[in-house]
Amino acid sequence: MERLFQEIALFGPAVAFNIYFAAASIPIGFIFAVFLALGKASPNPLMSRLSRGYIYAFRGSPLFIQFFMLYSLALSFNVSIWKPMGLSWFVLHPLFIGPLVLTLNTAAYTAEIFYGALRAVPRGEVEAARAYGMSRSQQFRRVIWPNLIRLAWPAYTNEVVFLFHATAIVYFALPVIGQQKDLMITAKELFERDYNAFLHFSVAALWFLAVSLVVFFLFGLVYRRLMRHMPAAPGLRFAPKWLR
Amino acid sequence: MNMAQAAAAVAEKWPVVAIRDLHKSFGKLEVLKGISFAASEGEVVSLIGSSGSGKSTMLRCINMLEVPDSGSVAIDGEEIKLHGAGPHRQIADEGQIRRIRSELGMVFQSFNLWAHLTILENVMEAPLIVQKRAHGEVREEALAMLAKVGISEKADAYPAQLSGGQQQRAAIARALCINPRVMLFDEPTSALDPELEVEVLRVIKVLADEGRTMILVTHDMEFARSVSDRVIFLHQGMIEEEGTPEQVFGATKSTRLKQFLNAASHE
Amino acid sequence: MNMAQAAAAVAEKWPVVAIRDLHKSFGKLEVLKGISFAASEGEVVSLIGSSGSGKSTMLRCINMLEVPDSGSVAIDGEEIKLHGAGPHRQIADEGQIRRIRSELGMVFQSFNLWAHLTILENVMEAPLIVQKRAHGEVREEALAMLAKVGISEKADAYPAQLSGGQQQRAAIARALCINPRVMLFDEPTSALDPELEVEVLRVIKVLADEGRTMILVTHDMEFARSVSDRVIFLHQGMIEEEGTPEQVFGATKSTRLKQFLNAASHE
Amino acid sequence: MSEDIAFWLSYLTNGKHLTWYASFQFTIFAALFGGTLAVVFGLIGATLKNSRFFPLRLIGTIYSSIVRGVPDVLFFLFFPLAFEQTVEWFIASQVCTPELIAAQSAAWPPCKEANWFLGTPEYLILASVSLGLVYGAFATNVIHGALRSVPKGQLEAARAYGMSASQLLWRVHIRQMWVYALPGLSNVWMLIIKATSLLSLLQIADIVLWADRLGAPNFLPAVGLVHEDWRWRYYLVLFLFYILVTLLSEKAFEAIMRRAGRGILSEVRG
Amino acid sequence: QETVRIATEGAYAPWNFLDDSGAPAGFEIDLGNAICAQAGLTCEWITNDWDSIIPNLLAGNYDVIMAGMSITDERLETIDFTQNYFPPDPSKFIAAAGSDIDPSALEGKRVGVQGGTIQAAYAEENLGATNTVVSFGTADQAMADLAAGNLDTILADGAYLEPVVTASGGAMEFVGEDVMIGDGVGAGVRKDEAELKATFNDALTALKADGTVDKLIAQWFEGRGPYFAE
Ligand SMILES: Nc1ncnc2c1ncn2[C@@H]1O[C@H](COP(=O)(O)OP(=O)(O)OP(=O)(O)O)[C@@H](O)[C@H]1O
Ligand SMILES: Nc1ncnc2c1ncn2[C@@H]1O[C@H](COP(=O)(O)OP(=O)(O)OP(=O)(O)O)[C@@H](O)[C@H]1O
Ligand SMILES: [Mg+2]
Ligand SMILES: [Mg+2]
Repeated sequence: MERLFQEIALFGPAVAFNIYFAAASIPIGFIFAVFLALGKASPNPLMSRLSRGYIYAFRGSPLFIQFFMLYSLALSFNVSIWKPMGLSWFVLHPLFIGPLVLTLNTAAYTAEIFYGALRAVPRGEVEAARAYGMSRSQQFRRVIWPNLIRLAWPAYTNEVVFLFHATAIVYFALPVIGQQKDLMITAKELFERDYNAFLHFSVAALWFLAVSLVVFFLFGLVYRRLMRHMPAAPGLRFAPKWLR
Repeated sequence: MNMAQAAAAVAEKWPVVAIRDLHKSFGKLEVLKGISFAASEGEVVSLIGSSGSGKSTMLRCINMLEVPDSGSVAIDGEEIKLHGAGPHRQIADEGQIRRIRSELGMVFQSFNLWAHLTILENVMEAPLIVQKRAHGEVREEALAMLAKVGISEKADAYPAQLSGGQQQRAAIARALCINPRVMLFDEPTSALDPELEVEVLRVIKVLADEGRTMILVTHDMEFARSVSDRVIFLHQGMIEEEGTPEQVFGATKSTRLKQFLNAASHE
Repeated sequence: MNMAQAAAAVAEKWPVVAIRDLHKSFGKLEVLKGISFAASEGEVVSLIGSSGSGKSTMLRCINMLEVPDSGSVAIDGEEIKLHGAGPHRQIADEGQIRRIRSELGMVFQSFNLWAHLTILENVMEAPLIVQKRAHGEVREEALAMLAKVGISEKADAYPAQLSGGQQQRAAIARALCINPRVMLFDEPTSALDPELEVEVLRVIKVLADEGRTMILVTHDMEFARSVSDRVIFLHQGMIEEEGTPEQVFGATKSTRLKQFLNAASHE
Repeated sequence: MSEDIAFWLSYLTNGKHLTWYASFQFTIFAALFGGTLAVVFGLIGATLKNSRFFPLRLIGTIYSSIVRGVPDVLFFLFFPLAFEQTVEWFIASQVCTPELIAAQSAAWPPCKEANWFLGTPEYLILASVSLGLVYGAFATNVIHGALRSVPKGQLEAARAYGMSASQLLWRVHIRQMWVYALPGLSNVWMLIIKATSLLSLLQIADIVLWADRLGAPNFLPAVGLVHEDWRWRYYLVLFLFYILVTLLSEKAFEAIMRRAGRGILSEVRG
Repeated sequence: QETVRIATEGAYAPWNFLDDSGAPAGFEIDLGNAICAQAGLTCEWITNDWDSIIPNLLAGNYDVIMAGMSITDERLETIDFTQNYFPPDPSKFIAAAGSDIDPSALEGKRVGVQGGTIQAAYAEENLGATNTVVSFGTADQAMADLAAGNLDTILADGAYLEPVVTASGGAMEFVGEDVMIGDGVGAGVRKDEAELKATFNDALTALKADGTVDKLIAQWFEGRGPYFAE
């Protein structure tokens, strides 16, 4: 039992890396996703095609491959671009390129969620906004966005949890710098030492589970607040539909 | 009706809404086939006609929720600028249309209140955001409007917590609060149960008696007769008959209108 | 009605369905409060009563789609075995209930044809799967039944491709094809438009005239009068009045039944 | 020019590349076998979740929520190891004598005789089973929901005509369930396809491992063509491969949906 | 004939690599086959990631590791080694030509290593405080980053780096002092496989004595050896 607690504590610093990867990619991915979703819904055929293609490519291929491909791609530009600019250490650092790839990936998944929600925004409410003389940006800010985010929130919560899970493969694809090791690498290294799969992997799993639950709790609070205008706010359920 | 106001309105005869030769098609379906009419200050105009005759489309052309393929719309003497032709016709001046829209108070058949805002916030939204008026003043006026339509106590409730009739009255308050030159109603009671309908019709009646300029699409002939200064009967995208309620309902000339009125009374 | 058959049926008076003192509650709501009746060979019994009076529940207790809290049901003299008491009462013998159910042809209000099977497959399903009869024989009989209800040409269509009236006639063919001792109908026409209703009622009338034992829940008093040997009026879970159509509709005793019949004729 | 073509042709068909192409079979096998297992586990999980017996229902619920609460990679690494050790533990309890255990100097297994060799075929099967278990948890949810979407009346009619519980389940409930489950199962299938990219983590020389080896820079003529870092080109091929496969799968599922939905589809769509 | 499964990494030329036909090749493959021939065994080659090469040996998925693995005290805690078939050899720093790297006073540099190697442990311990140690899954991946300028230097086996420097034609060069770590390269076996270890040792002794090992070293590592000639 004591061994278990020691082990749990041992993983403490490692979980910080997983949380960092998720936390660094979620906000930018969110903003990017809004533009992608609007792009996909845009009447402009070029914009729509591009957004559609992007979303399809990143949802249709494995994140693992995306990591490998984008790292070696970035590496191949090192001599010509990053190095002269003095950005080499930064651009190719796992703590940068990791969140970058995760951002590109989650933006595609999130955009699909937002696109679905965008199409579900009640047309009448938007029409009312138009009829009262709101400009396009006012319509978006005051009517479309509040509806969209409410509709998308449950699915988005799942996406955030699964993005967090996706951080588990970052260091399988990228080099490890010094002692910067996440849950998976820590578990794997411990396992390679004493061959005790049950202990090390279970503890890593516990950490993932615990953080997932915290995310659900926090996002659930937000959801309840978002849905305060509904007579009986539906609860948030752990029911992922589209994942990586 | 307030006698002084009514007299003034009729004396002036200034056309607040003037529509000339509107045409509109959806794909191959020609819905409006050249419609012209004007509504003067303080006048209440009812549009009647069978389903699919183009009443809603007509009304939605006034504030350009649908852009007509040809013809013009002028509000208070100012013509709405459009460019292009046919189905590609577009609004030319976004600033102008926003300004004009904020003088047209539209009330929808299905209310279309903004679900995430309270009733009070719904009413205050357009004056604050579009007309950029001061918060304190708008709030006072909004509360007055809610009192007028009789739902003051629901100011802080959300739309989902109200009955249909209450929601429609809130929607009317929302339209009133932008201080519109003209109120536009598209079958404001047809999504309501008969009992709730009564509440809303009563509020509209009060507005008519106050001398507000209003254009309303309705399927309630009784109500059209009692509230309107002028009734327009649309048939297959054209004005088939037009006149005072007495002329239209009392001394019907068109056989089609006769048929229609007959059918309506048997509903 | 075929006179010879009818005479034989009345002479025998063998109770094909015998129900004794049925009680059934849903949670706190007591829906059936002690109901007993029997239907003899060849008899057509109609259950009438206002909405919520327990007619459907009654009918569903006969084939144990609802298990009664107390009381017994016997089909053709064989009592259905139950164990436990009150809300925990359960079917005791799965084999027995399957055998008995395959002798009761139930026709649902909403048809409940199996959507993934063609009409012919629907009709053949129970004889093949439950009664394990030979394929060729069943097919022949199924086609005959479809001809009888007048939808032979739809044999290979899926239910979704049929009108409501056709679906209900297919459902009747399905019930007939298991060669049931009794047919149970739960408001077989109330999900239908008036025109489609007529088709289905005609088919049921033919069955009644053939001397089939039938228990039917209906809200069509005209039809109940013309087709039934006996009419039972349920009120709040109890049998309020019972007799031949002449007795029930002609010489009504209960004031509640009078009220009900009055309301029904005004519908 | 033609020399160039000949050179590239022979480069792209050398043994190493041919092995790479051949390794696509592992990916395809794992996807198909894992997908089948996912449906099987999904059916079992959904049946458990639907069970009237509380402990079984609990097992079903725990299976579907715990497995989904943990990253697939983690389960992927853990399951084959854990399974191997469990098997070895079981064998050990049968064959190991105290002398043999005393003779054992390594930490695991308890004795040499209890050892179980895992080669590529075994790993491939274990990997597929892991895929099946992980995505079976998702399929459990999909199928559970689909079972509940079948209209009650359809089942009631079956009961009213005397079908037994198993006849009702197989002839009506599960038959109709597919139509409601297909969109969700299509999503699960896409997930499985994408998860096959992780096979190399289990020592299977799969398409990803070969892409890395083929693309890695080489300086020694003795080893093969001397080239710089070409990895991103090889990964681009995989990237496009996966997009193509998901695209084709989507089309295939649409076609299946149209077929399976005969008679029911209008209800689902409408 | 008994079958012995030998694991190698396949990404550490010229020790072991995958040749154009996709099969393992290199010094250790030739040597392993010679050992098996000598001892009358059948060899079966398995490629396995460096990371998990020891755990999978322990798990019994193969019997021997021949993957340029240095004999170290730490590894001896979990597995056994045969006698070395490559003598203790200095590890070296490699860098792009013309870069002013001074490994004796390395500071603020990015040092690449292959994770789980003796060089990785050495770099972490001696250079980790003042430099950035970057560990990769394979040595080839580290080379790719060095070639692309994302690393200042790599620390690896001299015998692995020498052909690279030669083949680079002056683009790469050795820098600074060599470091001695490890007790040479040997074949790893499970601790309970005393018999197999003895078989391998005997075969190696014989192959060293008849010059086969030296011959293979000379063939695969230009200018090295002879080490084991009497
Ligand atoms: N956005 C649209 N796209 C295509 N057709 C449309 C559209 N809006 C309306 N129509 C068609 O135009 C015709 C007239 O519609 P409109 O809504 O103006 O009729 P209405 O007189 O208001 O009828 P109702 O009393 O049923 O509301 C109808 O046939 C309708 O189907
Ligand atoms: N499964 C059930 N659970 C709870 N209450 C039920 C259930 N089935 C029926 N009830 C209730 O039992 C009462 C009688 O229902 P029943 O369907 O037998 O009435 P009915 O006479 O058939 O009425 P109708 O003419 O509307 O079909 C109703 O109040 C109904 O709400
Ligand atoms: Mg309309
Ligand atoms: Mg009923």
